[in-house]
Amino acid sequence: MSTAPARITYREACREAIRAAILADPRVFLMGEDVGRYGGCYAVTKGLLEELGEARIRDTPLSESAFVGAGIGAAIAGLRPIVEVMTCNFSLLALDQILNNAATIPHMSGGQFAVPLVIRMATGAGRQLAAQHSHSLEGWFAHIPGLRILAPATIEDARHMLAAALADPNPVLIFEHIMLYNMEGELDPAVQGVDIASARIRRPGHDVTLVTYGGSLFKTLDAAEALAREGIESEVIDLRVLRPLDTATIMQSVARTRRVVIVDEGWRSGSLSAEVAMRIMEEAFFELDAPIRRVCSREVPIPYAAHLEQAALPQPGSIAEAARGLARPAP
Amino acid sequence: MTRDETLALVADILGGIAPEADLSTVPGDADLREALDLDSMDILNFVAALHERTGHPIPEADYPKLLTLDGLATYFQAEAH
Amino acid sequence: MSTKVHLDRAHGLRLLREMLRIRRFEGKCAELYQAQKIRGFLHLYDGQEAVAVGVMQALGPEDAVVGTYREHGQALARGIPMGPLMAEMFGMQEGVCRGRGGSMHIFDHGRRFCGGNAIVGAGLPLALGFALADRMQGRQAVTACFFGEGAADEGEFHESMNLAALWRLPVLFVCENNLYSMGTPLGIAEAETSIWHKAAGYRMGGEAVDGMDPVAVEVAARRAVERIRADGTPHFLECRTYRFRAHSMFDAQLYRTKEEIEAWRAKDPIPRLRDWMERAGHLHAGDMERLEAEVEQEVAEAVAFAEAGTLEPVEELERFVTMDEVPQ
Amino acid sequence: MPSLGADMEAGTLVEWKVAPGERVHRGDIVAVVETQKGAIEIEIFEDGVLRDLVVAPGSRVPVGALLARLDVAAGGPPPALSAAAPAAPPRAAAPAPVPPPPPPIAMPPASRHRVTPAARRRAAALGLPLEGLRGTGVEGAICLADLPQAPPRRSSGFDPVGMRKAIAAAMGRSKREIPHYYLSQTVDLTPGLERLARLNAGRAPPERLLPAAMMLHAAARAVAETPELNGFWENDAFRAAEGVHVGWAVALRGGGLVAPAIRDADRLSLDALMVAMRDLVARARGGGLRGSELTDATITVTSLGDRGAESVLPIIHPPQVTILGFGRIVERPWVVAGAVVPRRVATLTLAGDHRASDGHRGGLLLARIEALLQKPEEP
Repeated sequence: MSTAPARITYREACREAIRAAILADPRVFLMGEDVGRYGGCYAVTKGLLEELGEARIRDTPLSESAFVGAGIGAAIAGLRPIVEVMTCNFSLLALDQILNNAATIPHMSGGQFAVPLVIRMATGAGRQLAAQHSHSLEGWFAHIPGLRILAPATIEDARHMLAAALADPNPVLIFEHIMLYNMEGELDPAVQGVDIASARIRRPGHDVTLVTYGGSLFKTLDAAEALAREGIESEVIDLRVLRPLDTATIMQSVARTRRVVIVDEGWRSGSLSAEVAMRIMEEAFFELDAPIRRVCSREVPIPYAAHLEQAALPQPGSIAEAARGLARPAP
Repeated sequence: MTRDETLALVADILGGIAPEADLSTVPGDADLREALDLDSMDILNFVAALHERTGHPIPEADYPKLLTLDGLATYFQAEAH
Repeated sequence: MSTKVHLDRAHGLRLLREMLRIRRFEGKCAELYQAQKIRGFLHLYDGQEAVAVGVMQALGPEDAVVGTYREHGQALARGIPMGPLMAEMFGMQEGVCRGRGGSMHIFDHGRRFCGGNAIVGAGLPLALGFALADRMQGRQAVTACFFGEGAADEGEFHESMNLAALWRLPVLFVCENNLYSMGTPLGIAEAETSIWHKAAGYRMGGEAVDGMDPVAVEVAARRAVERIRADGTPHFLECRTYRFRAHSMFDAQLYRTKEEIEAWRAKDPIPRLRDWMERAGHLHAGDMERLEAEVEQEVAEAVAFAEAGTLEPVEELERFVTMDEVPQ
Repeated sequence: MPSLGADMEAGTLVEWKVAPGERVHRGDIVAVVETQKGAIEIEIFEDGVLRDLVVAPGSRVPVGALLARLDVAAGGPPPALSAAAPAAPPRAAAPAPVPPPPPPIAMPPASRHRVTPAARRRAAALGLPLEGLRGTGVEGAICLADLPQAPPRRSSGFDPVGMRKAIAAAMGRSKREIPHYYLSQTVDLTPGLERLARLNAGRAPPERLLPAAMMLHAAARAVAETPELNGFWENDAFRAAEGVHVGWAVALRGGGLVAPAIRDADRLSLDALMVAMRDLVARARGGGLRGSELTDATITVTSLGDRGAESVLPIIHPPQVTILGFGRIVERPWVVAGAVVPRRVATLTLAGDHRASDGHRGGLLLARIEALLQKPEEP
């Protein structure tokens, strides 16, 4: 293995993660709509069928409930399936299986059955795919006890979270933001794995904490850059794991900065951002020196027209503006 | 006075002049003005306090002997004999 | 397991005993429900015993079972002991699921009994997964998937039928057609009321069988399981049956007539098998009384076991929400 | 909130020294205010009776904010706030069954401030009331920035960050606005130092004199004779000061410096000047300066002391127009009456505001200081 950092796209990192997992463990296989012959709706699995064969790269009918449920059953019965749901918008067709079976059977059975299953799905807006292919529903799933929800935002996480997810005895949902697939960056070969428990500080700062995850991370980092030019040093937290939340990292940051903006591509009402804000109220209320602010998607079905779509989403400008209102440059 | 007594007295006085100073880190032969950033007003106050606490007249000509911890210990030891 | 059913005295008595165990157990459950020892939803299998008992005869311990929410009979016939089952009804930690599941969610890892599923149709995809895992791991096991005819209304049913046939998964689909999904008669819920005909649309073999006759069910199940094991393709068994009691404990049964119920009671699988065995000389004088007494005794012991149960400490409430390891 | 310096924007009231109703006289210390330069006593410039205190301890308010109300009219108790309700208007005759409206309930003044949780907690820890604080946070909330960092302490109450900012502001302004000219002259101090040694030999240590006192003594008297260098540049014009109040630059431990004024330094004897200097240094370093001491200086003198550099090119403290610097006393070969002899000398420098004065005038001042140092007077 080369020790030089390799330039790789997020998409390739996802693919390499799947490939490596299947090669490493005979119990692991991938199934989903168009993962084989088509190569994946977002081309993540391109070439894997040819390399790994039909038994391990399984094209499914358009039957989200059946194949997600089959993944659950297979996990219970000894396999380590990776189920791809083309986009999280379609996951609602399998929500019954995810919630009523995957998330409940371990507890409902008194601990007799575990569901070591991984479900990957694309999430988010930005490609003018309109209201039935652009929503961010990871916050909904983060509501469900029994699930672990991951949002890899970096190439390193895209490459390494899957292995950790497969090693987890619980159902793990991985949300890959569609705007990240083309992102290119370096992958440090020295890093051989990542945890799926903690948030990461992607940029340290002391004036305001910007909490985000997934596709909003880079918008938030752009905002932080703009703020820095104005003398506001923001600390950017990449949640990475949406459930269970690593509240310790958030609270420690809040204790330093005392100001928080939460950036979440989900809708504001009843959102993950609301949950993060409420945790801060519960655990760090007295650290706050300003009201918590949120930058979320506008409460509309994401529209097709590019200008409307962009207007509906958190943007570096709106993130910076929210932070600007809270944080003055340090005296 | 013994060396320890002298040093305790010096530490007490300097605590009022240079509160942040930690005498335990000052070598015995180091110039206190350098080590503790004392100016002539500080030295005046230091000598005035030494005078008040020991009763020693401490003529101006003796000031150079009082600028290190070793010098202070020797100075007041000699005085006791 | 052989396809051929040797309906000798011993096997007849075994079928009779299994059905009686279910009938008497559930009779006790109804009583205890009204005494408020059992709470929640309680769906009784009264009348349908021949289906579970018949199908289970065709399965071995390596096979898997996915049940419904009316699964006491399926659980007992699969061999889950009556004591822990009753303790589960009582919500005791000695219950099969530590009291977390209750009547509708009976699980037994050792017996590959995976629910107890109270979402109509949700068990079918699970059964596919069991079958897929067995096949991918080279096991010859069959997964029997029980569901009511109401599940055929669900999209999951059709998705699962298609996927099972497409992927040639070793699943025995057991449709317990008791004519009512809760209070909705089959005829106003399904365009094709002969459920097993739907299998043909997925190029899946299937048949209908008298679900009030344990022998007929057993014979059909054995035949189906043998074929599944031989060529790996799924099979569909529609067992036409009837529940004598209401859908659940709080049901005025406005949707059906007493006459209809009485007509089905005439086909009650227990007297039916008993009478057949008597006629065939397999049932001796005193057998029935002895069976009844033994089952009464087992039920009494199960109730005593449940009564003596203890409540799981509330501190363990969140235990098993996530698992630390995969149980082997 | 009085302005205690051109660079002061706000202050935190630490303590009231007087109570409402109390009679005060001009010059009384009425309050202590924490500034970026430390805790400063606020004196009052009027006689009168204190009516009410508007700002509560712990409050940080901008310069110019009302702190308290004073009844300047002599005598009489402070007016009581009228609590009587206005007389009810006459009611028209009305049918009896209608019950009269309930009497109006006096609403207490709105006391709920917007205070951030962190600020509320710190205020509680400090024991500071929040009333009267002006919030600068989101939606006007009182936030941490509106509260002192730690319990206000009279001693060593300097905020190094604030002081640095204050120095930066003043010096930046000076270098931007003031066209400095610099003069320097090396002066033989030997006669003066010998005289000090003689004086000190007969004195107990607390009464001894420092060379700095001798220098300052000479400088102050020379400045009194050069009024065009003693005053302020304001509104594009020079305004001569009415007295020689020498700002004596005092370096603070841990960095920073202040230049509190010694009023009428030219009229003080050497001994009195020495006492004033010791007092001033002690209070500057202990945080006990009075407000007027920070604003009254008409000229600044800095002495580098016995461990400093040989000379300094100082920066004028606006709005003053002159600053004098004394370098370290060093022993150098010196020509006296045609012979080279060792002498103890120091370099005296002057920076002048060229808008207010010219180098010639500055040179005269240096020459006068040298002359005074050559013939020291009795203390």
